[in-house]
Amino acid sequence: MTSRIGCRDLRVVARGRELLHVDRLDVAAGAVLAVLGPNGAGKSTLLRALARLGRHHVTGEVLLDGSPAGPREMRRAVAAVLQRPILRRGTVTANAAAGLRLRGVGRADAVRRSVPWLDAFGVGHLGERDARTLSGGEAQRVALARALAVAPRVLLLDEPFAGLDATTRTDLLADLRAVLDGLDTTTVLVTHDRHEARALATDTALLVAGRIRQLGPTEHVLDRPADAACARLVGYTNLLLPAVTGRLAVLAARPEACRVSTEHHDGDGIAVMGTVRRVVPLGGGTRVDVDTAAGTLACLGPGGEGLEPGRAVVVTVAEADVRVLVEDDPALATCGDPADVVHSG
Amino acid sequence: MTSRIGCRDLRVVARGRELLHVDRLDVAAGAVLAVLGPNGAGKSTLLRALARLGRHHVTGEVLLDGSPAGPREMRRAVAAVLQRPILRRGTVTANAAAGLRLRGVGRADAVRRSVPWLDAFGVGHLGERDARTLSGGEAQRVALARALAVAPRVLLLDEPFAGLDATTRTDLLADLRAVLDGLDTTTVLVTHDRHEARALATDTALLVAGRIRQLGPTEHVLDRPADAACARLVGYTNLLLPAVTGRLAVLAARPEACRVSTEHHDGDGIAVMGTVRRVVPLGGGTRVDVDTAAGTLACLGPGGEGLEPGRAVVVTVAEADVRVLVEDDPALATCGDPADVVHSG
Amino acid sequence: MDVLLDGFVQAVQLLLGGDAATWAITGLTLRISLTATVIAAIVGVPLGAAVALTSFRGRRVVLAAANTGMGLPPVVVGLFVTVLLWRSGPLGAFGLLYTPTAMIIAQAVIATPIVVALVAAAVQQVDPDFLVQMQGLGATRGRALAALFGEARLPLLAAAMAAFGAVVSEVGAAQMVGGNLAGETRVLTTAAVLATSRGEFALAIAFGLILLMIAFAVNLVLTLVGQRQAVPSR
Amino acid sequence: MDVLLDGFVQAVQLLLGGDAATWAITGLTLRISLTATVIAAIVGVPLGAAVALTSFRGRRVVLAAANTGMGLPPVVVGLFVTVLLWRSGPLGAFGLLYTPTAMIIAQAVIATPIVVALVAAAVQQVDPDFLVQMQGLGATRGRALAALFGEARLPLLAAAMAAFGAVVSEVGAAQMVGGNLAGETRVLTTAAVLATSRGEFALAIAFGLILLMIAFAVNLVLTLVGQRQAVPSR
Amino acid sequence: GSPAAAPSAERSLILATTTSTQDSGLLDDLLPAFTADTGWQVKTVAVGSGQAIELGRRGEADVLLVHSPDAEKKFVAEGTAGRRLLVMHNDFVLVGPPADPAGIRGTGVADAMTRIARSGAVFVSRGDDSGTAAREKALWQQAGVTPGGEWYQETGQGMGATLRVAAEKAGYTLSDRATYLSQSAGLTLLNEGDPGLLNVYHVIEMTTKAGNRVQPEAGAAFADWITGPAAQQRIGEFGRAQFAQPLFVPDAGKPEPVP
Ligand SMILES: Nc1ncnc2c1ncn2[C@@H]1O[C@H](COP(=O)(O)OP(=O)(O)OP(=O)(O)O)[C@@H](O)[C@H]1O
Ligand SMILES: Nc1ncnc2c1ncn2[C@@H]1O[C@H](COP(=O)(O)OP(=O)(O)OP(=O)(O)O)[C@@H](O)[C@H]1O
Ligand SMILES: [Mg+2]
Ligand SMILES: [Mg+2]
Repeated sequence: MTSRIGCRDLRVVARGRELLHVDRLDVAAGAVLAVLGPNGAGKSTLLRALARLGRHHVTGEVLLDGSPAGPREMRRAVAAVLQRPILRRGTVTANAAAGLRLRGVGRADAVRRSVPWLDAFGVGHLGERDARTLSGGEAQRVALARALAVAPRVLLLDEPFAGLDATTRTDLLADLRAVLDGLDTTTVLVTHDRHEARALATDTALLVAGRIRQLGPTEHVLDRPADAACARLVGYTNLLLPAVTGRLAVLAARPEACRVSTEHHDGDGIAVMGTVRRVVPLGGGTRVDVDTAAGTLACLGPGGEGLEPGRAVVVTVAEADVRVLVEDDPALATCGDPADVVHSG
Repeated sequence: MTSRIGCRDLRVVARGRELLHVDRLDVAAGAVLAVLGPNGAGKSTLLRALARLGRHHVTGEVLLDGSPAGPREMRRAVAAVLQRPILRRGTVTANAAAGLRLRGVGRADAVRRSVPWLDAFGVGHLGERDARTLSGGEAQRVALARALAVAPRVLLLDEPFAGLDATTRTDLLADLRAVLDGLDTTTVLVTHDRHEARALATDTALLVAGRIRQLGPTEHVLDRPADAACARLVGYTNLLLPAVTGRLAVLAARPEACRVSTEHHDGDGIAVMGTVRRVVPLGGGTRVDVDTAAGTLACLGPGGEGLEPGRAVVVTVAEADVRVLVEDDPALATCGDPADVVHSG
Repeated sequence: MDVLLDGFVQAVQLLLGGDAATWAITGLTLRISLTATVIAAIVGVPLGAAVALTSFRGRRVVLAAANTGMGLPPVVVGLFVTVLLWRSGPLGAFGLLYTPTAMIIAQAVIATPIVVALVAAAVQQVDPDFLVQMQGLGATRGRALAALFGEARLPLLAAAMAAFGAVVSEVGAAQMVGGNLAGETRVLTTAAVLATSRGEFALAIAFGLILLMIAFAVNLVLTLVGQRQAVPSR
Repeated sequence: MDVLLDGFVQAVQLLLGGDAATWAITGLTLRISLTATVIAAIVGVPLGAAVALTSFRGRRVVLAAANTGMGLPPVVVGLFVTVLLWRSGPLGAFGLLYTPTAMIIAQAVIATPIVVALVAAAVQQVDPDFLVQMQGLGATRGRALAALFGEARLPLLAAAMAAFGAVVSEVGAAQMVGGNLAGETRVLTTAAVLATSRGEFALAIAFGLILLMIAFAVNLVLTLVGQRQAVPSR
Repeated sequence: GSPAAAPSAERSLILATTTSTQDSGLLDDLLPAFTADTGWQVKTVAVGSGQAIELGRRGEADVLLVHSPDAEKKFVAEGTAGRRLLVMHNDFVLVGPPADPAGIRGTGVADAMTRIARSGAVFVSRGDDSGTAAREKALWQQAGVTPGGEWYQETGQGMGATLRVAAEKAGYTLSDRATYLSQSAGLTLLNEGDPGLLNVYHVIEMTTKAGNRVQPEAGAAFADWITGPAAQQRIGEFGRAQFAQPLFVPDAGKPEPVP
């Protein structure tokens, strides 16, 4: 399968700071690549750089169908949904049609082709409304409809479901998946939601501080983080250092997998000694932060009733719930860079 | 405990349409009320009406400490974080201090009091940056810091964690919970995330089409939806009507709890016959939509390999996973309205 | 005060009575000032947009010059253009002095800084991501800019009106480069000045009122054009 | 062309040579036009902001009037104010005609519609939720408005410059209500006109250049004030 | 006015006069002396003769200094004015392109006007009801010509501007000698000296009949002063240094000239 969109040695610099540096990225025709990363990692910057949008200083090449492409070619191929829904003055219908209108499609035709998308995103009944009176989620839906109506070869989505209510989100995930399967569209999806990545993306890239730290099939990336930063990103936020585990490698675990108890039960798994720093009751469960000899561990789960700060406790994790990390060596930071094209699912 | 903020017969009308009508709402001092609702339900409208902000036509009373309050009193008591982070031109530090500055605090003092909040939200290092160059999540954090620096008596948060990365979000939930426990602040939190509601809110209100449909302790509201709309909102999106279940009442179930099989195994629970409408593979599982005699059911889970559209199947749900709904009678729509004050946790 | 009333009555009489000279003067005024405004827009809109959207060298200088240029005294512009167009001047060969063309040139010079400064201010106020989003939907640079102008249509309208208002109402340059020749270069403002110097104050007021009607009509047309694809007021 | 060069030389000589009359005229020009601009701002900024932010009855009328009013011919305003201030006029008792006060009144009338129209356009362009967010942080209406003006400071600056530029450079009203009395109401524009009518073109150009310097200085001061708490350019 | 000017503002009069007296610089020479002699501050409103007389008629001026005899007589006859006194004269001249295509050099003025009209050469008129324009109209009348058409152009502007237009269009025009001397603009003096070209200035004092805020004593003071010996001498001297000839001839007390 060939690469639909990609880049080589892509660097974005603003005021002397390098915001992004991607050596190599390729996304195959029909594939969906999820990009996960902490706030400020450069996800939106990457999306804009790929579409050759915006005013930052960008060097390197963007590839479309394998050959370098300038802003003109990119603009013809791409439709982007920015992080904030940016609508024009005018009605919802006019906004939904704007993508096609901006590509030179006639007014009537553009409206005819975009209205079904408004319906698909559940805002068809708002057609005559002034776009500036929409609620946050409604505006986000209109922005999505506008981009999809274009039926672009490359779809760039920046946290497209952020403002949507949970139920719609679940439904849309399924709908969008079905739609994308039917279109010849390559999608790059920026998201903070691992479930979204899992549901939609064949492959996932973890972006940290402007660098792709890990890239591969979504299931693998989400379950087998390569280093500490990646682990943090996919929910393995507790780092268990050799100093406290006695193991050779650094281990990572999810807070949900860590149990706190006042006595040490010998058994399978890992046990770390520490003292309670704070206890935060969080509705469905309690979060207990435990200070250990090497950092603080967060434990999330039911129980934790008898605990108060200062109490000596043991944190236990089952062997199946820990992940072994490669050493967090900056030199290895780009180790996850892809050797070959991200494949369509 | 007395009501810190509340309202009586609050109505918001725009262009002849009633966007919101809340008969009665009271949130106690120190309590956190979560407001859940689909997009366009009127959540943001409610928040603004409570703070007496914005240009909509509002009638009814807003109560502060039990007595009717005008815009002036509300403004002194409230700090609001709107759905979109709206920052001023200027540096991040200036923005974080803006809340205090706008309340007449001197520049140096305002900066001194707001900088710790920038640190708390992980954007302390951006202090000198032009606020317009921030990433979406960074801007959201600055907006949060700005509001909390004010140490308001009433904190109104409109989807405050929407743009934040998952890890930060989890950490912030715990931090915020700890902070709020230490302050004499009443919080109204609009969110689409049930986990956020569970973690932070003592009580939860479900808002649908401008009306509060259910209000009570968070655990209860999330687990015992009163009617179909509420059920949909808290994830019980599959409605099982008497026509297909043979029961007297309408039942609701989560897609995750519904299993599809090709043969009918007699056993505990409910079984509904239908035909497969579509099969959508969603990373970690497969979503199968099944057409039944009374509506479509979504089933989410592993498996579903051998299914194709048109195939006759059976959807089964365990008895423990279904919820009984009161009849979805519009007259009962406000049945959930509170008799007494929402209590602090 | 009766002078003002007389002026109003006279304005109505002149227009409705079909006074040919008045209609000719009115027509010439419109033609000259609209042409000058259009020329100023052709030069000023791209420059103003460039100042707002790009960061070329000398951007600040252009902006400062435009802001300062809004204080360009018409009399001095008139003198300047006159000196250029004098027979002995560098452009004397064209014989443009005391023609409507000369007036258009002078008024375009007056209007251009106004357009540049106000367009820059208007465009600068639009969300910086607006252009990005439009291009992200596949718009060419031209189409994206058109969308941007549509978005900033209210302040752009105000800019156009400010420029047109400035030139249609000024008299210094019109007088000096046009010469106020009856039937050739006499426009409403110079006619009003002449009426004043003749002591016919009511007539002067009448010309002023006709001028205001023109300004109102242009404003109306611009507003209607601007609101063609507009939305209900917010 | 040498006239222009002469004008430049003469401008420098007049200013640096410390010609007292020139300095007095320059000072008077600044005083009158700045005062008029400030008055126009005091009237026009609230009105413009109200037009942009609230939806009172007659809002559209005010906006149309302001847009039209940008085309108010100074000559006619001058005549109007003159008629009001005439000894026989309603305000004749104050004896204001041919005083700087009369010039300030006329120039304020000219500048006010400019301020209203451009402020309305500027404020209308700010995110409608901006005010809401400021008030949601506890700002009183006044403080929220101040923040809003800070946000729209670039177009507001342009509005101020447009108003100042219009009045400082106009001559029709200044001439008519001021009378161009030497040492009393002579300002740079009327001095330039007098110089022109005396055929002293270089002197006229010199006055024009001094006027531009004034406009530039005011622009500079406004820009610096505006950028006091400003950010690096985007 | 500034605080310093405030006390004398009590004693300030409004003089409505024609642009020629101001543009030539004569008033700048005379008025300080008048103020020094009488204590009256003068607010000079330099406008066309038509406007000056209109201002007098409305009582907006205390005294007029104008040069449009026919209009003046009509105005005085209305009865609101006081004395009308002869102050000075200079003369009008016919100027035109050096080539003189109409051949008016040395002819009588009526003849000259007819020749210009016949030749089709451009004639630029002020057309602004000023004294000059009024005189020009009278000259056409005397010559029996009704001006109009392509060759006859009206500027509606002051003398200086009209001279410049005439120069630019290579046309003829009628100018007062003072303005022509200061702004010849490339035109040649072609015809002068005819009695019909006399340009006579009168001072007219206004009375309260024109308006109750008129200050008759101020008007009288100015009229008396400018027709007095000191002022007359100044008038006779004015311009001698710069142009080697006086621009105005003092006439106070002499009989009315008959044009
Ligand atoms: N002009 C600029 N100067 C300096 N830094 C900038 C500039 N513009 C953006 N940045 C920084 O670049 C980083 C990457 O920004 P970007 O918007 O790509 O983040 P992101 O990964 O999309 O974050 P989020 O999840 O919050 O949306 C951020 O830290 C941002 O503050
Ligand atoms: N001026 C208006 N005219 C008509 N309808 C309006 C107006 N302003 C808002 N609305 C509608 O009111 C409803 C409530 O809006 P609101 O912003 O409160 O929704 P919300 O619950 O916050 O939704 P979201 O989850 O998308 O933020 C929306 O359907 C919106 O379109
Ligand atoms: Mg982003
Ligand atoms: Mg909302």
